[in-house]
Amino acid sequence: MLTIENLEVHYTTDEGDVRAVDGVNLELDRNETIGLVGESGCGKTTTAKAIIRLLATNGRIAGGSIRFEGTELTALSDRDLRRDIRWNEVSMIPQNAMNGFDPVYTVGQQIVEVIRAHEPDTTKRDAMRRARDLFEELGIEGDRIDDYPHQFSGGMAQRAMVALALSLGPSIVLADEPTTALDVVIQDQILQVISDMQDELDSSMILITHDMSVVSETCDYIAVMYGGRIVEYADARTIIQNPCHPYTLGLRNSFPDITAESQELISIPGVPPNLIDPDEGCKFAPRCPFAQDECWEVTPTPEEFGEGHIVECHRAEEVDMLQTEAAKRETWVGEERDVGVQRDQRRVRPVETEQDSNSHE
Amino acid sequence: MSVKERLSDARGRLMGEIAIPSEAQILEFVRGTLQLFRGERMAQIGVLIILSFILLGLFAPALAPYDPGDMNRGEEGEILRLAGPSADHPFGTTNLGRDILSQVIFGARVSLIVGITAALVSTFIGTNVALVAGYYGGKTDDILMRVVDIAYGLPFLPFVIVLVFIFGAGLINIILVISLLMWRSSARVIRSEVLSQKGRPYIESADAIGASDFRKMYVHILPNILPLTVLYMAFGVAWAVIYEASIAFLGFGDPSMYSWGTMMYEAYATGAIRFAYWWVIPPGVCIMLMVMSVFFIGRSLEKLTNPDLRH
Amino acid sequence: MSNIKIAAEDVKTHFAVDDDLISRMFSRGQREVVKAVDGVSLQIHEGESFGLAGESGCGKTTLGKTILRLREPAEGKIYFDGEEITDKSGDELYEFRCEAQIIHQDPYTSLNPQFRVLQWVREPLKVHRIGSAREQIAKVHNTLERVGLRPASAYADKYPSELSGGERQRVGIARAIVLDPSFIVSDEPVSMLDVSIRAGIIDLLQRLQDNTGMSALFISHDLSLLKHICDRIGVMYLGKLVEVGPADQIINNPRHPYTQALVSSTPIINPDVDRDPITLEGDVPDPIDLPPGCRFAPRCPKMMQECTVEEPQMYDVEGGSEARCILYEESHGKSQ
Amino acid sequence: MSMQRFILRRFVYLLFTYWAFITILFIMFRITPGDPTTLYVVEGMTKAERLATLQRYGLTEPLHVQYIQYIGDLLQGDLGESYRYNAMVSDILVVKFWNTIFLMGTSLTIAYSIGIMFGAYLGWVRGTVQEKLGLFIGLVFRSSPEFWIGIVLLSVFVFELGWFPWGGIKAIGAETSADFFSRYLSTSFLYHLAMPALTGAIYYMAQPILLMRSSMINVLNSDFIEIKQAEGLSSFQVIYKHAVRNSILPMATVIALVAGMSIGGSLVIETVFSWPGMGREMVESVHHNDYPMAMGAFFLMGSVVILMNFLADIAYVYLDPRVRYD
Repeated sequence: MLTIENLEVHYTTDEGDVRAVDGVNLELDRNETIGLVGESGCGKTTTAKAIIRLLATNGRIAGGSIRFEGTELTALSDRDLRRDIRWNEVSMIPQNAMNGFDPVYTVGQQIVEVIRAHEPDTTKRDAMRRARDLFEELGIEGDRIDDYPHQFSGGMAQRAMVALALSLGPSIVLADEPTTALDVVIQDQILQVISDMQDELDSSMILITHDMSVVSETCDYIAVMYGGRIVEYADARTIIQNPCHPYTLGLRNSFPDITAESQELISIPGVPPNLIDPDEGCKFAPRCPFAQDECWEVTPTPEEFGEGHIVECHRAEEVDMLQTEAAKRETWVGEERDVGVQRDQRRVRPVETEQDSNSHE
Repeated sequence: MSVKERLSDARGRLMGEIAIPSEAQILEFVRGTLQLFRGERMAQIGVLIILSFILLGLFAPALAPYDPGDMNRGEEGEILRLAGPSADHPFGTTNLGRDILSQVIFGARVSLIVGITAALVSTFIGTNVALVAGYYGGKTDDILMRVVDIAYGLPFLPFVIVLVFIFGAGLINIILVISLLMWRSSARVIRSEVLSQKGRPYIESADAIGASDFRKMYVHILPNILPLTVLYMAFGVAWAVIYEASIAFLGFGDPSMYSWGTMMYEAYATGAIRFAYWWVIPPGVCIMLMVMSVFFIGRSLEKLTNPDLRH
Repeated sequence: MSNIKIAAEDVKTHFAVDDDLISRMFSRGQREVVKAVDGVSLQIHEGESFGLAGESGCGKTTLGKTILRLREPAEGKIYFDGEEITDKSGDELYEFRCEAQIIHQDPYTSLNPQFRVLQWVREPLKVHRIGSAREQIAKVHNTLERVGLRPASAYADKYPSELSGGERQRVGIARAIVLDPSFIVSDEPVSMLDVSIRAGIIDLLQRLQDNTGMSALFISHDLSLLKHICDRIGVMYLGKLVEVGPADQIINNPRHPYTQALVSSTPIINPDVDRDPITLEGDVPDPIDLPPGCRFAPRCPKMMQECTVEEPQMYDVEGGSEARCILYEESHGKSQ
Repeated sequence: MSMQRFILRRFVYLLFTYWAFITILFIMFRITPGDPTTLYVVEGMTKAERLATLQRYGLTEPLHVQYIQYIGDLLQGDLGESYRYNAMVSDILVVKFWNTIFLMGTSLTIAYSIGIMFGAYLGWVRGTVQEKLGLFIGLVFRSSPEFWIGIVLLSVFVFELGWFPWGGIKAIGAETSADFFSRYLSTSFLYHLAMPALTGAIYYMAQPILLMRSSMINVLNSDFIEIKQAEGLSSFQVIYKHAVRNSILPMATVIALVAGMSIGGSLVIETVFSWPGMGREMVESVHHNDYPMAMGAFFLMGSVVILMNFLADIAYVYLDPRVRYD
């Protein structure tokens, strides 16, 4: 349904071009959920927003193609993209629902506005009734459509945002950290609501998050991103239980598991990569304990290991060695490997929106 | 502890707390500000204009071709009344034959003195009122803010005119009166900035190590509202110059000093503006240029208010 | 049992909703008050790391700040090293400030943007006038190295805006430990950091605690994180402790219905283990007008008639825990 | 905190501020250096005559008696007697009051309608050449005092082109019609109003342009604008239905505040165009030592300013549904 081929997105800043997305390949079929996992600055949000060309003024799609049901989205005129694709086919759920609504209009008015913008012949009354039904289905009392956004609690606002996102029955929903700002009990309810509606409307979803446990429970496939590229892609079970790329292994080590008896958290030393005209070679090399000369010079090409398991690492064949070594603490936290070593690397924070300080990265 | 010990201890603690900026810090601050202006074309023009006015003001007696007060005479000795721009009077003469160029040069002095002093005084009052009201909150905040409301309630120019009229039109009075009324806007804006800074965790961290109120206000909050204070000082200069000129234009300026406002008042009052354009344009343009240059500097200072751009 | 480092006895912290001059005049009688912390008793032993969990708005941060006297308690008592510090002020509070410190959640606003790293970490020494200028600078460099900012000279004269989130948090920790305190409150220390950097900070905090014997209070909404760092965990709901006990007991065998709901809603990373989440209806009620009886009753799946009668006590349950629920009233004696 | 309670609170502050304003007024005109008689009594009067005048205007009683008497008069709207016109101050000022209100009202309406639209446009075309140009114009307008704009307009449109009259409110000699509306709706009135109103408009246009621009920039950076764009709404809808609607909120407060301040500013415009308004009356009466008239004009102006500040606080609450103030 949706294919992305070596997509590149650059942000122009006064210090040079930030290559936020540097060659991403992705496939999404009907009623499928892909999790884009990664840390701040890895390009996961930019990749998703590039699909509907929702980039900041200084951002632009520098290369690659995005095909949806056969039509090339990057070639579409702004007007066509706006009329046919945005919210009609691809809608979005932001992280903080409270800020996602315009504070001076009621929630109902905003849902009606988007319905009538795409279906001019629907009357206001019908649109309002559709909004009311959506609310009921998502567990919000119908007559709350006349409330203002600030009158909703965190959880309720997010449900209203899901209603808005699904108001035109889109084929794809982009969920950008939908539950990060919520408490764990409400998060669980919202994830449940989203997957129920997804099955009902037969729509697929791209879930963007940094939380591996959420992804492992809700997504069919997981793409781990680092430095603007997908370093590992496979079905959820493989990524969690049989990861192969050093970065994925490192992420697994630093993620606390509530069921594990005694687990020693091991962090990945170093700081996120500098994306301004990056030199060749694997971007994870500076922080990777298995990096060899080859990793510093040649950018690794994605290879397939077993059915649908794609890894982008020169030493991917030595998967057993990588997995055993990565589990040991000394591999990662040797004395010289401490934070100090990375000082010389010029560190400029990329301009991407997911960089704002209040998101729970 | 005996009273003496307790006193010296308190003094020691106080002294220990005021982080008197070392020369390195001051040097670094100046370099940072200048470096900031490097990219700003508008600010550079502004700085150039202001510097030329300051030079004009400082060396007025040397630069002015004539004494602004004496009546110049033509070849046959008649008083050159309302003479148009000519070689020896580039800006022409007034109805009393005085040289307009010299008056303009001397006029720069008044505007600069009034502008800068009034801005300094009003920002000093405004910042401190804002710090105390914002930091302590509760009753003090209420009372101070009601005083600000009252200050806002007084229509500016009429109040200034009445005060100048009552206490006389001396330069000191004009400066005092203008700054007494200008502090109200900086107080209100800086207070809301103090409130937002006070809520930040770094103030709570200062609490946690036992820092005193004084230290939290003047060592922690003040540097963070300094950029806003500097911005208001710049705008203060601009507004003070406009107010001084308006007071002078309404005929309440300091008679002993040559101010651009008084020049325009004389030109207007004598009805000369109907044809003597050369009498009116130089002071008007000078006021506009000075005020604009200060606004240009103010706009680029606004970028200074964002600490990330400091280094 | 080692002696108690810090204890809170029925502490209550209230916030007046609007307390300016005029509305005080106009509000007849009792003013609207938010009971953020509504009667919490808690002991933290020497060298122990105690976890405080609960949803946002349950008062865990307010409690943490109240026992550090950064918030004024309306009622109740606070003891530090056995000595009461509830209404200490001036010089006595000065000594307490050396002994107890705080680490904040948001690395981007918990450092004064106008201070360089050296000035920020040195300030506690200056305020308490410990050592000469040279000694202070040496102590700061040593502390920066202890928190993993090596070489210290590379960080000393940097501004916070030049550092990454993880580095800033380490500067915050350096400032907290430069006075060698014996008790530290960390309020959600890692929730705003990248996952890979989090483990590094957690590791640092644990190492500091091991080699200095500090006792610590960790505040977090993430139960899986608390499980790995804390010896004991207390779960709070709407200003009151509902369950306290050893960490593995609370996670693997939660007794109070609310704790059970919390643990069961936490997503699990291991795909083979599936969980059946207990879903709670409705939202957290408004803390101003609380329902009578047990506060959790309106949302509790095991709600009974007696629950709405009067507020349950904390009852002992097996495994060394206590739970505030009348389910455990008959079989076990009341604990306090 | 409900809406009513907030408005009640603001009303109490209003009364307090108003009382303080009246007291300051009283003190200012009573305690002046030198003897009060030097202020407003025509020179060349003998000692006895001067004493008699003092008595006549009740200025010999102790201060607090005068104060209570003064408050009593104010409450009945009696602003005392003017020396120059030898008539009740309030009668003369009523007409002049409306002249000023009409003048400033028109200039502010023009200033804000153009200012808001132009400011919104600048906010939307952020980072382009037009924005730099617009900002430059805004700064030029803001840095020229009212009288300088007035004089420039005078010399261009009146002296050179002669399109408009030099000053005054009506053609010399035309009698003023008694009833209120015909006076202000006649073409000659508008003909005279054009220049002074334009001066005020230019001077007061700068602030809305700059404020609206920064307010637009803030709003355009917020999350919901990105969602509206993602919803596929036309840029017209995004700008006017959402961005401008949210940016207008802070403007409501500023409009009321500036309306108050502009009363003070009317002094200069009225002097340049000899417009018979309160401001000019005040300047003249101060020049001629006619203190009751000066005080009366000052009192009226102050009242308008304080009222406007009160409206500024209230306006924000109505426009922004999320603000249950404080």
